[in-house]
Amino acid sequence: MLELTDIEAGYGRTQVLHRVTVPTGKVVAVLGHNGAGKTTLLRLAIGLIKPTKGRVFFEGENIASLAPNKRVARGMAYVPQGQQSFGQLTTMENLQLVADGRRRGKALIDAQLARFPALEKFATRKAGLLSGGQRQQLAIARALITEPKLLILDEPTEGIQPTIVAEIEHTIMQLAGEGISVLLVEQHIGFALEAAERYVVLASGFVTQTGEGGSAAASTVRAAMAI
Amino acid sequence: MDGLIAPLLNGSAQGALLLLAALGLSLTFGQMGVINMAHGEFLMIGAFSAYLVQQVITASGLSIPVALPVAFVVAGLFGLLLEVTIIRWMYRRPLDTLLVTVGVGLILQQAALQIFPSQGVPVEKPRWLDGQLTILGYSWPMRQLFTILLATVCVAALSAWLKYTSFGRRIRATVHNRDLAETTGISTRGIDRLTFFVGSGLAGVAGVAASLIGGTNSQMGAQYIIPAFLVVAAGGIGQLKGTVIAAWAVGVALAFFAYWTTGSLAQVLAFILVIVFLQLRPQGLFTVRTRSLA
Amino acid sequence: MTKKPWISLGGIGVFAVLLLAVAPLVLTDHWLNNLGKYCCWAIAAVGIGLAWGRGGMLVMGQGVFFALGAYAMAMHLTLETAGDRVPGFMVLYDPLAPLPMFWEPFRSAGFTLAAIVGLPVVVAGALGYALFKRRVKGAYFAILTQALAVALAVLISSTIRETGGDTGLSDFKYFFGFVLNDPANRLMVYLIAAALLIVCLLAVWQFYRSRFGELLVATRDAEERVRFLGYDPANVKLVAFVVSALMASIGGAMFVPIVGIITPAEIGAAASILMIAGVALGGRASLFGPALGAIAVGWGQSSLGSTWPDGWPYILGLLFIVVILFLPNGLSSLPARFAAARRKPDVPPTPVIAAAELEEVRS
Amino acid sequence: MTDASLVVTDLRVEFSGFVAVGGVSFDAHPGEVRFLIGPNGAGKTTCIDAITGLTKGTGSARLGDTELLGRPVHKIVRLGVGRTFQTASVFDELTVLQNLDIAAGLHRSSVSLLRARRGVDRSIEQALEETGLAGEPATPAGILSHGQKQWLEIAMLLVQDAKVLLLDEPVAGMSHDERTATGELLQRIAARRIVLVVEHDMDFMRRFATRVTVLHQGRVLSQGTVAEVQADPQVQEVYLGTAGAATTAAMAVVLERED
Amino acid sequence: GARAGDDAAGAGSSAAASCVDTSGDTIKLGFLNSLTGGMAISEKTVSDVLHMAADEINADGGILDKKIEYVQEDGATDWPTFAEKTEKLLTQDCVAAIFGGWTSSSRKAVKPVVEKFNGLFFYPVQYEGLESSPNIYYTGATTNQQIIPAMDFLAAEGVKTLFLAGSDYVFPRTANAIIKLYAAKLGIKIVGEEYVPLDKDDWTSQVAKIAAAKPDFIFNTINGSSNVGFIKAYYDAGLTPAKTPIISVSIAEEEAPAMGHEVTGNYASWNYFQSLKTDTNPEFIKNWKAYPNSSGVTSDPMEAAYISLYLYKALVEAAGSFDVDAVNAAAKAKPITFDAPEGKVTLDGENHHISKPGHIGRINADNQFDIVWASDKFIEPDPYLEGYDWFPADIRKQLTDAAG
Ligand SMILES: Nc1ncnc2c1ncn2[C@@H]1O[C@H](COP(=O)(O)OP(=O)(O)OP(=O)(O)O)[C@@H](O)[C@H]1O
Ligand SMILES: Nc1ncnc2c1ncn2[C@@H]1O[C@H](COP(=O)(O)OP(=O)(O)OP(=O)(O)O)[C@@H](O)[C@H]1O
Ligand SMILES: [Mg+2]
Ligand SMILES: [Mg+2]
Repeated sequence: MLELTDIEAGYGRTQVLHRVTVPTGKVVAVLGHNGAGKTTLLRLAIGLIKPTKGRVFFEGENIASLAPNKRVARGMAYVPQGQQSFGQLTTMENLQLVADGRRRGKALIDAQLARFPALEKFATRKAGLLSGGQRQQLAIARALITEPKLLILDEPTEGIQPTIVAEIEHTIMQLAGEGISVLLVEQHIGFALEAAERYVVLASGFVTQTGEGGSAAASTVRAAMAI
Repeated sequence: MDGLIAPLLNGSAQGALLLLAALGLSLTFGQMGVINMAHGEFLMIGAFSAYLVQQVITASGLSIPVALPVAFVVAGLFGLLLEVTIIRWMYRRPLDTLLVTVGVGLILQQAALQIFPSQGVPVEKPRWLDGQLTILGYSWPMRQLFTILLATVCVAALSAWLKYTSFGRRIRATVHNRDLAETTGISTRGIDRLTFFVGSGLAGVAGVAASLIGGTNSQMGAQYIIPAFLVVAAGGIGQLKGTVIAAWAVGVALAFFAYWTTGSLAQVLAFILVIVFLQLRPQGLFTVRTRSLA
Repeated sequence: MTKKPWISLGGIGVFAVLLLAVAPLVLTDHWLNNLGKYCCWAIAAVGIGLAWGRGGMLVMGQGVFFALGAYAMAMHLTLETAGDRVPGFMVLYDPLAPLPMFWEPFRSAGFTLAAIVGLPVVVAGALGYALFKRRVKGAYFAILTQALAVALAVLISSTIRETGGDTGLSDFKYFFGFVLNDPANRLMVYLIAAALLIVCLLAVWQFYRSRFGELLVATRDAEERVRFLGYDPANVKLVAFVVSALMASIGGAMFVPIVGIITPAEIGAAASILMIAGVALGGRASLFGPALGAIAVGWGQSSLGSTWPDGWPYILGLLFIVVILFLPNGLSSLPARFAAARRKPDVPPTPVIAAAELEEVRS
Repeated sequence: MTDASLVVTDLRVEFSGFVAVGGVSFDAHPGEVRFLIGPNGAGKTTCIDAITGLTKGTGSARLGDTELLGRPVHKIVRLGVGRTFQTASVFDELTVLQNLDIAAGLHRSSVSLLRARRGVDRSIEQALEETGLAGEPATPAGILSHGQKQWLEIAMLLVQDAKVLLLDEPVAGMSHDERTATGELLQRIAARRIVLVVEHDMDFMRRFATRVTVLHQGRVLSQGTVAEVQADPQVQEVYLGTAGAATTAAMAVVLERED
Repeated sequence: GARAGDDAAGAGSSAAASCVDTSGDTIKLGFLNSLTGGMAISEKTVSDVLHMAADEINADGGILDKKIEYVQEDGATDWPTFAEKTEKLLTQDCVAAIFGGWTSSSRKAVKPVVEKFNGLFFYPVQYEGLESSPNIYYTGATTNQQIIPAMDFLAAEGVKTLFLAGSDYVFPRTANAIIKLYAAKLGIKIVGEEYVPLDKDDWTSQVAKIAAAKPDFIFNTINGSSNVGFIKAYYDAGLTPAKTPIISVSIAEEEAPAMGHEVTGNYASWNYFQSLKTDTNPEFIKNWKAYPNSSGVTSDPMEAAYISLYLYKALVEAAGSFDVDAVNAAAKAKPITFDAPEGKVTLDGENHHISKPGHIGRINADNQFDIVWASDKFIEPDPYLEGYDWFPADIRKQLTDAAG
């Protein structure tokens, strides 16, 4: 699906990622401490920053030069870190934004509203006025509406109440089951590994460990990540 | 009584012209956050295109109707050019666009001065705009009515465009958070170009109207830019209805001040008025609530 | 935020020597006089650098404060020249009417000097307080100040008997008792202007390295956040704004004896923007940038303006475009850039400012 | 250093008709790490907003015997009430050190503001140490990672030595060990200060909360020790989750986070 | 340096010794016009016509056998710049004389400088008078050569009520002050007075007032493109030359075209019109039409600029020297006269103005002027209106004192 090979990238003159290769797989978890470079890696995957070196392939095609919106058109979806949504638009407008021009757009929106009741409740409120968690739910809903082939999630459960965390985690499993691939950054190692087919651990921009997912891996990973 | 009606009409006409000038800004400035100081020069471009059209279509009855769309496209294309060459690099620092476009304005002015007769060119008003229409005992100059009509049409068209197509939404999303918009599948570049094209095009239309009211020369743009910005600001950024009301209010205020005081004092008072108003309502007439810091 | 304050202090020293010692020796009277004029703009520019570069307040109406100083000075010199007669330009409109009330106090040199310092402080203080307390910022602030400048220019142009209107005030014979035509005195006037510029530079130098300087930058980047550190951003901005207004006023005051005429054209939109041009060119946030930039623009106007008048607007226009586009931090950022290429990497400036500014423009 | 407590009584916040917080009362004392939990949109952040003067609230919030409500933001801060934000916000342009120095500045005289900074205050060095930012003093805050920013925010509270720390999801996006470190840091701080934490990480709560208040739809749903709160069926219902498809997954998560 | 009261204090006696170089076979002259900014609209052609005159003079031998080598400077519509450039031309380029300026403000900015350095300035535009300087020669009309003839014309037309419309700066204000004085004498009633800033085109509100006042005539001292707005508003308001004609003092062959047909039928008071039948006019027009990037039409300010160079030539040749004092002496010695496109003009050596014929023209369909009135003889320049008893002596005195 998505191949990231020997990636070098950074901001301005700051190099953040060093020869990072992400294993391919249905659900891939990216783990690491603060500042390890996880977000950077995902931003690169969706095209917000360009690699200085390395291969970025999607469905066997080189997409290194594609703009993010083109990548979305090809079936990638991205949920950024930090509850980002369009504050000036209402919750509903946020959803319509992505639904626009899609067949069954309406149905897709309803599906998500059903999944996240809070959004239904505050459909007409400006997203900027929503609570943090509500915004995060909104962000995920936006991503799902695009019916992606690849879902890129940067700490999706951050700031969300446990019941819904469970809901989201459940959803991710479900989607994976339906054959959608997922690139996941998640601090809850347990869940991440449980969901993941493969995982990679980053430390200050270097890959320190990769391996098969599954709860079994937890202990080795913790060891790798222990401060 | 006469001291009320006459200024009211003149004011509405002036307001309409102001509105036309401000309409484009309410897109490029209000929606996109670009402070385009060359907007006045785009207006000038519109006026000159009206003149050029008249060189081809000499029947002035026909030329103006033709000139309107032409001016829209020509000015729009200049705007587009500006966007793709310069503005596109500046979205991350809106205040700087102000300075860059000041430079653009200077260049356009000088170019116009050298290309066209320095004294300016005549834009012949169509005969069907001659004379006045007498409604309820007051004679209303056709030209003023035309300006008002034109403004109304443009506002209607623009608001429809923003309301009934998804563009309005996309523009706002793009401005609010480019990266997020991009990753949401919006072609932010496309949106930018389109918005800027339309915004500048509207300036062109305003130019045609202006060419029928004042002189058509290299300096004409300068006198509209500041008032236009004030109007957009007073209306509340990104608030079309606000812009409309503000423009009308400023126009009428100008007219009344001019009627009761002198032409110069009117300018001053009108400015002061807006400034004081913005003092009282810093966010303009209509405001978007945001959750502070969020 | 100047990394190495003492170096920049040395820089000011060198600058002082150039302006005060070298220039008078090498330049002809004419060019020295012009340099004096540029210095006046530079003084205003230094203030803009403080308010805009560090404070993020794009002050597009510095003409207003430039005017306050300039007209205060001009009124005094006019009266000094006219002696006990009513100034010539007033006679025609109403030969018998006395001097307008507000002119009277400007007979006194002391009052005039006080006004040059006091007026901008009071006006900027009141204006700034009103605007900042109401959280007027970003584009709004820029446009408002610009509008003020335009309004004032129109007002002056239209009050011919009171202010000389669009013709302005000119033809001054004396400067606080010194004969302006005497070359020695002209040199003195120049030296005063140059010295004042140095003083202003020293002032902002201290500002920048002070904690206030950092606080100012913080306020620029995240005004709301500053509140949660227990400061009132309004006050922080107010200080910067008032200081910049004061500098503009001083620049204006010196402009009058040096150039010998002040008119509304020097305070309207165009003039106010030209001041900004210098600052942008030199580097808004740097110490020397604004001053050097202003001098450069002034010089360009004088020399290029005459060798190729038709071309000057193009050059000036391109200047704006190229500098802002490629050197957001002005020419003075060039050395730093080269150095940085080797030094340990840091952030690209643009994305970071973004958020704050965008906020400003939208809200 | 302070024995005054933060007492919130019948706090109400409305937004044009919508009641975000409808009569919430709780108190927090020095020496305890008080948690404020509840579903998304329950009104936790709004409570903090109201206490810190960011949004208008009615009712009362007193620190010792000084009323906080109705004062301008910066005055409240000067009374010793500090907070962090759910979406970390620091001064991107300034270095970590400068960020802290400004935070430390509010007790300085306006004259000393005009003087340059010489050396680094003791308090700042300490804060850097405690928050593990000691390595980064010269880094522009703008390029810190998400979690690093949150630590910087806590550090800023420390140097401005706030009597009350209101922390809105301080460990969001931190790795397990980092959470532990942060939690221990909070416990240390709490010895001498009032610490109020909003969090969704139950594991984190279990390990560091002394007392917990649960909000739901703008009202207090339950109060007490961690055990009590967890046992409360209502809380499980609306927040922790019991019934429904989620259970297994949720439980799995909760369990695995136990260690 | 010198303090007030020292002998140095006597008006700028420290005039630097002129650095004009007359040794070579060329002589440097300075042209000072706004080529950028608002006034470029009007001043560009003046600068062009100056160049043309210089070329002509050079073509037949130059001045005292020295070819003119001109330095063009840009006043940039900024009065301090006019002052700066004047100083530059005099002290850096060492020109023998400077030609140009348009607005009174620009002239007032130049005046102290030329006086200080004892240079020469030739000013080609009609102005409000009440001024004279040993260092300035005025080839445009002063009030008694344009305003007063216009008023006489109105009186002859039997006008009873007059409305004054002008741009808000010194010329219109002063002109109107004088008009009011004279109108009182002529028994013409001033029924209104309106001003609009130079750079504003919208006159609708003011024209509404004019329409309400229903004057017999409108006296228009508006300058620049603001005129276009005025005429269009006038036309819209249903005012017509038949009922409420306008007489302008700043609308000439150059400006009229920009106003299209809407200005047709109104009047203007000038000394020169392109349609004038004189021996030299046809050639002037021919040369101008042939001149590169010419606007094709000639106007009064252009003609005044054109002859200013010839006036200088005549003066220098009379003096036999380029020295300023010599030139001024020659001006006084015997009256200088020569054939200008407007007719045979004579310089008044005392006040440095020239005699001019008064003309009123009416704008026709192709934006040219049909001459409808002419003064019976050339009008002697009288800047301080000494020959007019209705002008209060005390004002005159105060003005001369203030100036002196
Ligand atoms: N805009 C930027 N410019 C320069 N450097 C940056 C920028 N953003 C992040 N960095 C640097 O890149 C490194 C990795 O940041 P990143 O956000 O990818 O970390 P992360 O693994 O996502 O951390 P967290 O778990 O806290 O989100 C950080 O050390 C940070 O300093
Ligand atoms: N300015 C506002 N205008 C209107 N509604 C608002 C505003 N601010 C908050 N709200 C609403 O108030 C409710 C409480 O918001 P709040 O942010 O306090 O929730 P929270 O407890 O912090 O949730 P989370 O855990 O997701 O951060 C939400 O439904 C939100 O939509
Ligand atoms: Mg991250
Ligand atoms: Mg919250």
